Amino acid sequence: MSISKEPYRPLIVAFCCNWCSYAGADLAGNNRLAYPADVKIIRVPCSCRVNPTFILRAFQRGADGVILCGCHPGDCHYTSGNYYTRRRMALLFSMLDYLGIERERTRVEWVSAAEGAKFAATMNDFCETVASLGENKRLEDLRCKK
Amino acid sequence: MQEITRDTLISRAKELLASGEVDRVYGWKRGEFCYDVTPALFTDAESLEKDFEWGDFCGANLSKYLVEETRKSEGKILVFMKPCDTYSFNQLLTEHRFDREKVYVIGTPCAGMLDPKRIRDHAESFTSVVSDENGVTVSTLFDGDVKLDRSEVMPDRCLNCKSKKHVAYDELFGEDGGTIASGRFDEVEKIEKMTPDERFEFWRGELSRCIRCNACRDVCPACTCEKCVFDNPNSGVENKAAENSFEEQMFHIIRAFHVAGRCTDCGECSRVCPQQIPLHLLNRKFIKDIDGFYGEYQAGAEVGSRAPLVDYTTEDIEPSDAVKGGDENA
Amino acid sequence: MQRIGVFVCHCGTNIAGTVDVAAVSEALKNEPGVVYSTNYQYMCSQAGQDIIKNAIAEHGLTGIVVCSCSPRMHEATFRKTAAAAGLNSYMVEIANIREQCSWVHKDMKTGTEKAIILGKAAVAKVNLNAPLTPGESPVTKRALVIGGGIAGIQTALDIADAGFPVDIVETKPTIGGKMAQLDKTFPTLDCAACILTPKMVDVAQNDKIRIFSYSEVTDVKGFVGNFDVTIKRRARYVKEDVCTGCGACTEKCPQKKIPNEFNLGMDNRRAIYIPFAQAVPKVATIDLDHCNMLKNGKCGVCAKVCAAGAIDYNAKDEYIEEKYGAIVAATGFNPISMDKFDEFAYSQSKDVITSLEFERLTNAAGPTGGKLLRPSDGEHPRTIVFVQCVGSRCDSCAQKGKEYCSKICCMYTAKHAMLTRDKYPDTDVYVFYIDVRTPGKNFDEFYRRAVEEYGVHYIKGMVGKVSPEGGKLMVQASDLIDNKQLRIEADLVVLAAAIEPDRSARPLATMLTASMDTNDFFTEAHPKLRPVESPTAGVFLSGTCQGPKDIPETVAQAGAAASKVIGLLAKDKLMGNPCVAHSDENMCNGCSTCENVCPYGAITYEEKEFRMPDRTTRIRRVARVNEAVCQGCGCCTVACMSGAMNLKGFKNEQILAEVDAICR
Amino acid sequence: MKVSYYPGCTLRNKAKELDRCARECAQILGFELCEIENWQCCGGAYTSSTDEIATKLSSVRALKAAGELDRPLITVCSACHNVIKRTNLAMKEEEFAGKVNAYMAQDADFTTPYGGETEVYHYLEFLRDKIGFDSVKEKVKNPLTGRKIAAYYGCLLLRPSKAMAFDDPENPTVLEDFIRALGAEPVIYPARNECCGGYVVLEDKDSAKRKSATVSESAKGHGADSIVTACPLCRYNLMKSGSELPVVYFTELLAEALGAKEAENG
Amino acid sequence: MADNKKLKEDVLAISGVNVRKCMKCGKCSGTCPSYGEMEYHPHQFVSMVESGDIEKLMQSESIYKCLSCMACVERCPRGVEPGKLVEAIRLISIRRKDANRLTPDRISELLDEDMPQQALVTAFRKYTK
Repeated sequence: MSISKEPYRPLIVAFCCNWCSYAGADLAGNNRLAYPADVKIIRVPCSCRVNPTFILRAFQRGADGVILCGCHPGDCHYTSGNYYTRRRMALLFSMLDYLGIERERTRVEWVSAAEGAKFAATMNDFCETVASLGENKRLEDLRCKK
Repeated sequence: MQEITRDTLISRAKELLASGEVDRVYGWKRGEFCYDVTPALFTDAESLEKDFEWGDFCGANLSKYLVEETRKSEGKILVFMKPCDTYSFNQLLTEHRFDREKVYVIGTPCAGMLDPKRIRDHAESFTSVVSDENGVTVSTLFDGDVKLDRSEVMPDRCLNCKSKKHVAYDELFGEDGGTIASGRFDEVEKIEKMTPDERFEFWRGELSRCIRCNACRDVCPACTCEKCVFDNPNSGVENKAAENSFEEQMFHIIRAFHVAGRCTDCGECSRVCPQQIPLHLLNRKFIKDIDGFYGEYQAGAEVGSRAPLVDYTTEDIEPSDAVKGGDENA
Repeated sequence: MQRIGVFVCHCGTNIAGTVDVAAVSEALKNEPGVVYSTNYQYMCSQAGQDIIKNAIAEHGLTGIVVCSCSPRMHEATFRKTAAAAGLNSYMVEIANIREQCSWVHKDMKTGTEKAIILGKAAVAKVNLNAPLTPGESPVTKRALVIGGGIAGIQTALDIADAGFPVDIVETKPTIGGKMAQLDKTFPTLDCAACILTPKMVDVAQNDKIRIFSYSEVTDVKGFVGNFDVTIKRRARYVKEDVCTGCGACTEKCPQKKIPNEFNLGMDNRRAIYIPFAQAVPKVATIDLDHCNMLKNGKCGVCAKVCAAGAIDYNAKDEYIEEKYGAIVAATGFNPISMDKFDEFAYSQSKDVITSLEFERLTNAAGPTGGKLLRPSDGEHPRTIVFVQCVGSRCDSCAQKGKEYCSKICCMYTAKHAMLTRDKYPDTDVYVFYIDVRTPGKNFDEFYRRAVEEYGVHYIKGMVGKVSPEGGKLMVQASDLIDNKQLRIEADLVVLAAAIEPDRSARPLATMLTASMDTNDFFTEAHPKLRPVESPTAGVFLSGTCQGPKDIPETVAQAGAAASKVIGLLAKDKLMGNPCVAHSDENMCNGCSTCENVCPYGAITYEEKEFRMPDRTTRIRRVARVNEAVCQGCGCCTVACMSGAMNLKGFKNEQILAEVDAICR
Repeated sequence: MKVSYYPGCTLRNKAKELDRCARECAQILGFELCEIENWQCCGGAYTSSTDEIATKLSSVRALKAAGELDRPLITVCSACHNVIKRTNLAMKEEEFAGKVNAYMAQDADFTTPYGGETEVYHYLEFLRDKIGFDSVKEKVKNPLTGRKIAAYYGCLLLRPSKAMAFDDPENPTVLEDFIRALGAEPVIYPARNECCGGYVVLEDKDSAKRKSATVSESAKGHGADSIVTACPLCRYNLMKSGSELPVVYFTELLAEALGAKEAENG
Repeated sequence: MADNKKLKEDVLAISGVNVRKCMKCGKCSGTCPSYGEMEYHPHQFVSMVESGDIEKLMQSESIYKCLSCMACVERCPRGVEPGKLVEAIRLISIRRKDANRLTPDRISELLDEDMPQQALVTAFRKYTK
């Protein structure tokens, strides 16, 4: 149990597709659009590379929120990857919700390479939402916590 | 109409063996107790006569065993299938898991299996069970015979039977039925209507009982991977020790996700769970969502159908909208 | 166990301003596998790269992590550095501590903490990296240029000049594009046709170039070096190889009242027509929508007068399939519709025109034979008002127009104003402007000449409303310098309509899987360093489909795109992306799930014999990935239940290691 | 078909014809204007300020009343229409609606909060989109053949177009189509969407006169023999503009063409 | 100065206008039907609010010359909506104590036989708080 006096900050894992959302995150950087350092980005070639296992693993290891960003439907660099992502995550998130896990901890957002501002706004909003939920207690595996 | 009995099946199996049409028979065999029935392979008439079982406890879905069995030789295998088993059979064919030519399917009728756990609720220490249209008669060690209504002792999956129709067979015994509008999603809806906290507590209660015996996986006709991720140290999810609840949730979420869109809702997972965890409620949630989001889909209804997770439309529901149902009504 | 080197870049103060780089390199020293960790001012500089190279040699590094700017910026640089030092390029991972850390966080403490975590994730990943070798694929030595305007023409000529065959696909019956409609060109005022039409002839005569006019691309498959393209050749009902372009049919056709799109509807053409005299190919085309013969079988005049026998009423659309190594998008632009700007009365008066219409009105081959006459009454206009920025520079919240500057309007308006004053000195010319933007060689001088030598009235202000009153146009406008509201009785109002990408660009981008910005301009691979390439390998950009630009810029970009295409086609083999899917046949179920989701058809199946532990053999169906076709999206890896399918460079284990490192 | 109707105060006094004809014609055209109970004056002008709640309450109450009957709300007067439609749009913004609903919760009969759900139509818009000018044309008994009528929109029907969503703000057509349906010839002139001077007439008669004179002269210059409008204030200003052109309400024209008066008399 | 800042904040808040969006094209002033009667013109409202020069606008008759015709709002290519600024400044002005433009005792002299009620209620709404 942490006893530090610093205000609670959530741990957010963001999976970003290389072609749109990762570039969108870079654009947010280029334009110096701030968002909380709670967000840690993992680059994947396409949102469809994200296995539900990765998301569950992040939660298991103590992430408080996981967000998945990809190209807008119809704009996938690989034509159709994000359409599969959309189905997979719709079902996965619905299942997590069914298991009583706060639905606000997971999100899919379509962010194009041109949407630096959207990326920053999305991250700000997601961080705020997750922060208001507090620590992820339902999903984390206590053994993995130091 | 000819009545279908154990003998009917055995004699037909013997014919097929004798003619050389098939060289093996997959069926069920009785164990120590009447309800203790397991899948079994028969290669001759003698063992069929001796051990072959057909009745209220032949719930085991035999389709999964074909994956391994068909690879063993070029010969053909006779297999008996209840309506629900044929869906799994088709699903495996869709996934190219075995060669259809190597299997001879006899469709058998099904009035619903019986659940030994439920019988025990009404009749302790039972020794034998006889059933007919009028009901179920259970003989017990100490209380004599107990008459029960069939619906009192059927497992959930049979109470909510989705289909009496055989979607695959070479030969059919008895008359074929149709699909049934069952209330199989009622329980899912009940859970959906709970508050998130109630849902979490419900599932924590259920899943914390898991001893991670893997029976659900081992029996599942959709779980036929050459190597299961849960047995693979490189998969990142391999972990057999049951040390806390989330580990179990993770296992069950991943397992349910792996069979999402492929699960035929045969209910074997819940049947074999020694801890009586209602695992079918996870699978049915996916089925319900798939039906709701992408249109009705029954895995295994036809060979070669495109599973919802390997398909898409450009207008699919967004994940954010997908979880808007079943709101927190706390 | 890897021997990993960590290199933390200051990027001047770009990173070091918000991240304690020394603390980062220090902290990462203790990560598993790390044997060396340092930081430096500019890692991408020669000196910085030398530090990496030396460390690889000195410490026997098997993997490196560079904590620096985005991998989209310098991943390739550091991969080359590693390769130069004998390390496999794919043993390099970048931790993006600039764009995704120092630039978006303000506080040194949080910035440093995050940079360390990102570094740890990269180290964790490199620990599981394996050397990768790119596969090779052949290159089809033929290029496709989509769009036959000046951009497409120049690109095609340059590619053909290097000896490679090129096909141009143009939707209109002739190549030439917008430039063919222009009168003079700024800032030199040479006539557009005089410099364009020789190039069109060059294209027609070049035996390396094929023109598919009246055609469109309907399908694109494949990948860089190996595109399979389907081109629809719309039936023009005239045999292209037989028609001599004599024009007899276009004079005899009884359908006379069809708005002539080449002159923007300011005069009429026939149902069978050649868009303009110098059209290439110079063959007639029958307009299906207006031809009586095609609609109800009653006419046939053109067939009767055609001496060459070129008319074919039974022609059908044809589809041809061709292979290409490279594709250039050159789909061009159009002026936007003036529907949402009717305060300028464009729909209410014929004498309110767009600048492109003005070009036709002053063009010797235009509807007035080059005489500047009012469309309403054919009178010579005495007062002309030009309005700039109509639909350009609009804020999105105004819900009309475009947010960007259309770039060419200031200069062409100066040209129009100057030419008008030159030819008709008795004409009063007003230009309402917000800013006059003239960056470009001899551009500002040109504009000044319009003001100083030709006496064009430039007024800083905007027109609020144009009212057609008694044959005149009452222009109500502001003069911001004099702080006055003006009312000018004009004869002609010319609107500098914003330009937008051609509508065909969006579906084309989808076919090419090339990305677009919110305005439907194609996105370049890098705005500064790779301006003529799309992020999609093998797809290049030429002309205004990438953004507004004038003719000199378009031609320069067209040549640049051509040189990139030539560079690609000159290769016999292409090194592929080694980060492709790979299936472990021991775990593969052969279930075809991966095959169903693969967008490239890169996965096939084979029956394979396996030896079992009991020495028997089993035949199983297993997946095989065609590495030349696989583009590495990884969709199959998630579809695969057993985990047999994995993605090199982004293996499950690697991503999980990153997750773990971040969540540690 | 029953629709809710908000007449507005001017229609009770100086603009009785506008109201009476609207009701009569509705009957002929097959819909019934059901006047909202206890409506209050809309205030005549929409205040665009973000901090004024009270000035919008009467509109919200009218909107809510129509909404509770699940009917669209129809207005005839341009000013009322402008105020009510813009208020309705503002009520779709959560923050603003929250404030207004909190205020309204003080009302004795307040039940549920209002969020901009009611559909608002101007009478003309309703004719165009719901009845259809073709149907209007079929019902015309006395076609206004030979009349050259200038449609005058003014500001309130059209602007701001984002809120009014009524017609092209720079080149509207609804009144012209209406005039055509009645058998007359519309006169298109550029000042038809210019301001008549509006409420400024109260203080500065000259200013208003200059504005309205521009309009009537433009109409006259383009050959109109009369001007049609939907707004009592526009009509007043145009009448005072010094032009002899008659100015009539659109409902009066409609009543004339449909023969509403005769129906009444006969 | 502090007062100016507060005033500017109020104007921006009440109007909901973002004056920074203005690109100084002057289309509002090219549009305005009351331009000739105004001391400060629509584009000046925007730039003067931006520079905090609001007191002058409040004192000017210009705020009573705006017809609220919304033509500037309609045509502004940047969505700045100058008409809303004028309205906000007028409101701030008349909300001050005893600053009503129109008082009931003046009504009888302003009215005539034909004037519709609408003119009166609108003027009150615009001129009086």
